Amino acid sequence: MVVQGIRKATVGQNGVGAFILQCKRLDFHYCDWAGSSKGMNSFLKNSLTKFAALNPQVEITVSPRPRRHPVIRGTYINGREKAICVRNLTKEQVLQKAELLRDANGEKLKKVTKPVKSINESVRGVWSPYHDGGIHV
Amino acid sequence: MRRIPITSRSIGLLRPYTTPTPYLCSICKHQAPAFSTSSLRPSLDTTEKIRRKVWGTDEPPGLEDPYGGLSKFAKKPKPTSPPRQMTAAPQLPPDYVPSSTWDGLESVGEIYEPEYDFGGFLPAELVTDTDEMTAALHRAMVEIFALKEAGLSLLNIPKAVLGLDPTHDVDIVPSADGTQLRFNKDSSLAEVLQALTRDVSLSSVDETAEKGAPTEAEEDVAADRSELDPLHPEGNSPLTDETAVKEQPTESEEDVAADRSEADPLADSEAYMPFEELIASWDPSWLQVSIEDPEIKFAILKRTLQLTGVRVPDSAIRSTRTAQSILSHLVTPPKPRKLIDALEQKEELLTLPNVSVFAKRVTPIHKEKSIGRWKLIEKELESRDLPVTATANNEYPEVCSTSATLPETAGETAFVAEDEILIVVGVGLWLALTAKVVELMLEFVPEELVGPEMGFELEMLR
Amino acid sequence: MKRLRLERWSGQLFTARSTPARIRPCCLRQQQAALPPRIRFSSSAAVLHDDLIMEDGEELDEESSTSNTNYPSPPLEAAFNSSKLAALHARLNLSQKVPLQTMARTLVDPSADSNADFNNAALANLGGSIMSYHVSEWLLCTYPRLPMTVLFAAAYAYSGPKTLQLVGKEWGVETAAAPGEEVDPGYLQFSKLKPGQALQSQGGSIRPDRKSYYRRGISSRVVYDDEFGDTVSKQAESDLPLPTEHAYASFVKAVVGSVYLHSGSAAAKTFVTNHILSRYLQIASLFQFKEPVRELSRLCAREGFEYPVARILSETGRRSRHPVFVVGIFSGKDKLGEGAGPSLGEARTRACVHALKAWYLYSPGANVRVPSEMEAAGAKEWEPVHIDIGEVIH
Amino acid sequence: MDARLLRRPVIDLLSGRGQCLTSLNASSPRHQSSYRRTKQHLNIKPDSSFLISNESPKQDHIIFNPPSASPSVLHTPLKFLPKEDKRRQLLAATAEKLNPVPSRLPPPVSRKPKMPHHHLSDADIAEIQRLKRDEPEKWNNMKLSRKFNCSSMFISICLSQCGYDDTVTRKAEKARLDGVMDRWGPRRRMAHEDKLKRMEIALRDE
Repeated sequence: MVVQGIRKATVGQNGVGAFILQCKRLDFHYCDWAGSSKGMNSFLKNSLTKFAALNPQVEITVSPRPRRHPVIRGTYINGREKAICVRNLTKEQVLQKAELLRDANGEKLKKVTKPVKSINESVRGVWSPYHDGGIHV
Repeated sequence: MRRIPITSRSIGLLRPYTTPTPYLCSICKHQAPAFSTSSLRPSLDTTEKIRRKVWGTDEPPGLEDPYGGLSKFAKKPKPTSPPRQMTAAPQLPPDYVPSSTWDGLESVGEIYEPEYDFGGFLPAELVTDTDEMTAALHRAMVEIFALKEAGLSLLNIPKAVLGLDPTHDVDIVPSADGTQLRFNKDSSLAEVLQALTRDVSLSSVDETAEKGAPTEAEEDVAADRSELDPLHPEGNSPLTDETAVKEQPTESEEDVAADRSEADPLADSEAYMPFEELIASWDPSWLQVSIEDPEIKFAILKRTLQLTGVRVPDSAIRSTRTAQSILSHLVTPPKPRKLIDALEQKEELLTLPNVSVFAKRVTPIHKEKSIGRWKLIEKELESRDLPVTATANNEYPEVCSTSATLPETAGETAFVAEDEILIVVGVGLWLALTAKVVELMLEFVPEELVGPEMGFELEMLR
Repeated sequence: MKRLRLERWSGQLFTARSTPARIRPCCLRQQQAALPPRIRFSSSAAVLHDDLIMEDGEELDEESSTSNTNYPSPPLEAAFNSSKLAALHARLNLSQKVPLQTMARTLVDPSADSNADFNNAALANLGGSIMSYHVSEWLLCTYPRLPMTVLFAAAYAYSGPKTLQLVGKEWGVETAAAPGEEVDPGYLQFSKLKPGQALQSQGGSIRPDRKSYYRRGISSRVVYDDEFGDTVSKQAESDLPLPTEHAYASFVKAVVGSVYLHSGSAAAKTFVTNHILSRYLQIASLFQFKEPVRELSRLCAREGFEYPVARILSETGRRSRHPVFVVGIFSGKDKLGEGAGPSLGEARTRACVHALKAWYLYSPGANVRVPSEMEAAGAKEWEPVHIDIGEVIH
Repeated sequence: MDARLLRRPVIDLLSGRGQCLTSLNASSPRHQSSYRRTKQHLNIKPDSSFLISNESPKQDHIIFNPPSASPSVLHTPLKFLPKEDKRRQLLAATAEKLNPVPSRLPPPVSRKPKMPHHHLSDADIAEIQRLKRDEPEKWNNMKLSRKFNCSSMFISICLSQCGYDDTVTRKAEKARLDGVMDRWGPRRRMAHEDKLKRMEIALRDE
């Protein structure tokens, strides 16, 4: 056998071909009694239907968490979780937080300095001093 | 700057040491010097002081007040009232006897009297059932349209809800020239009107009051009825029956009883019909009947209020145009107490496939169950004779040799493996240690520290 | 957990399940419309049973109902109560034609439920064939000169179990700790290998030449082995515990199979293109050469090119500690490849590797037509793609 | 477009930013320790092909500025393209203009004169084998190749069938080489291992 093949695995490029939303689950926890859940409860009553219908790819669970502040918890495909406490927020603010969690990718927040990140090979190659025509001394 | 306490001031040394000083708090000591060097002077007001200083004498010339006269801030003398004239007591009539009870006295203020009792025009119990509400609205509409068809004033709506409902078999049909009533075999316009007017007659007279003899108004109504007869001859017989019964000037009790007894046979045929079937028997187009006419709308709403006790909000009245819209305001469900009750009513939310709503808190056990690990945990716990949940079983598991020493009052459970020994440390506190550890411990613990509480188990160990 | 069940559960579901023959309806062709409305609150089976007693007001036989809860995989109707499953369905952007029961079935491995009517073995078989067909036709048309070993490696890189595990995880599918009836159907269910447990032998391969002295050449791999050049185990379906990557692989394959069954071959092809072929791979990094200099000279001899000569293009620091030589391989006056190295020998080797890769990685273009495009209605006439005579043998 | 091409170098020169021209010769007294200095230093003069000259075309045109990098393996050489490929004509047309065939090829790596091929008869081969059989100690591969004017590779192929069992010789040779390697110090050993590793990497082209 002359040439051997090296076994590797392909790397996913989300958005090239298919796009998978990175937020896979949103848990809405509320309390029936506490006043800090007022906006959350109003959100669940009025806006959740539209929000859930617009985002069918996110699993949405609603469950009470008595005597605690209301929380939205997002679970992401990379295995991490993000939780936002929405105490004393209004319905619209809760919706904003839910959209924030939906649009997040689950990574830790970090500063993005370069606008484009790519794993593709450079089209022009890596610069080499031996291919520049050379400097003739 | 720190103040020197008054006791350590030099002036304080002047005081004889022998005089015992009463205890004073520090604030009082500072505020009230124990020894004063200033002589006592008569108190003068500021103006007077300044005036004396300005003039340099104790008797300055001029007026006390330089602007003359009395200041308007000065206290004016109170007008003296003339001395009260003493008048002689009026002469009582000779036959005056003070009353000892309050009978016959004029009453002032709120005193309960049956005649002042306000009887509301709403029924005591609100109608909550949707179907019953629908039926009531239908009845109200039939009655109002019947009055209109007969050309009677809509003010003739009876005040009280009385009698049976003769409108079960009437359909309301919207037509081009207005709304029409279609009477089926068990009903007639006259019957409806008769029921209405009877209600009028009944309600015009107070229920508590005697209504034995027919009043003038009732006779008028009867005359009205007789005018209507030729239009609907088939409604004659119950009408005559009715008047015949009514015109008997018997005792009120009998009248009422007769009224009720008459209601029964009619009610028998229809009251047992469930509201669902009743509503289903009507032409569904009655809900689309237009009630644009404000007079009719008001009358219908009023009558419905009487029948059901449910009030349509004023803000909603303007926008209602059909019976359907009135109904939608009438049958609004009660406000849910818990969020889960509210979510239960939202069909579109529950039918979304990606939404799951839990009524109770989701515990770790539920999570373990949903990924299938709980059965493994349960098996492992049971194989070790451990309780599955905290509240599952409160019995003590088999403890090798020290089970007798377990405190009886403790509500918790102690788990001791076979090679371990239980040591009671205090009340409700124990340690399960292996024998080796205990031996090691005993080596390092001096004998005198092993108290009686602890020595019990330690002795057993040895 | 209290279970709010708005729909009326009739006892027939339970009676149907209590039949001793374990007959459950096959879900493959069932349509969604025929099933009860999806209203879910929770999916714990035990509580479901409690509520059944309370709502129906009838006393279910405790003994019989518990004896019937031993199904190895969740029941079909649980698929409608799982929001996880529905979210997965929507996340993959599947057509509504693919029902949720099929989706639930793709997540049940044969090692979890050995009943072939309820596991994904058949779907995975079908989907695996479709996926490997599309991957291999794309590879063969795009890189027609790939050596067979590299072709196997590329197919493995695109549709091997390791990649499919990554795909499944990137779809947000998690594994259930242990399969069972009470498990949410949105989890991948298979029986896991215990730590330290060795892989069970699969009972030998299907190759006729099992003796060790037979040479397992590349041509025989094409005939006897699977799409990655590995031997196919004799025991087709086994319910033994298996590694996670194989469970994920059969799940992804089963999804492709279900898309093919319910939406047709065009949808399946689009699905494979979007989720499998769109992934990034540098095929140039899959080559491991042994004797590139000799291989290149054999190639030039075969193709009738002039004998390849290594020539120094540039150099620096020949007498220093870190010299760099740039060597080009010339066949006649044409440069075939070049490489830089710290010695002339290494630079020449690199140049030969470069030239060989340039030969093997010839591509007629990224958007070359593949045979399956002819299945579409109104497709243009087929133009034959470039077919190479094969790799260099020396 | 043209104006912009012209503007930048001119402005650079006028604004005194053309220090890149001098920076190659003059040693900078300071390190390029700030972002601005680094950027300024890297602000080099554009390639001459970007500049407008009298010869540059007046219409829309493509500026071809090949990268100063080793060529990619995905750029198939003209010689390797199959006959029916459409790029063949395009490349052939541009190659003439861009890479004119050099009149003088670069020097080859090995300047050794090539051995003649296929000039030995069967009798010669039999003679080689006989010599090795008779006097294996005297006739080693190098001597034989010099005598018959062929490559030592060819000699080794011939001798593989001569019937002489060379396992003992091989073993002894290997033992000698191992002895030499055992005498190596750590630096040489490491250098040798690194060389082997580099060759492995070169075969994988990493």
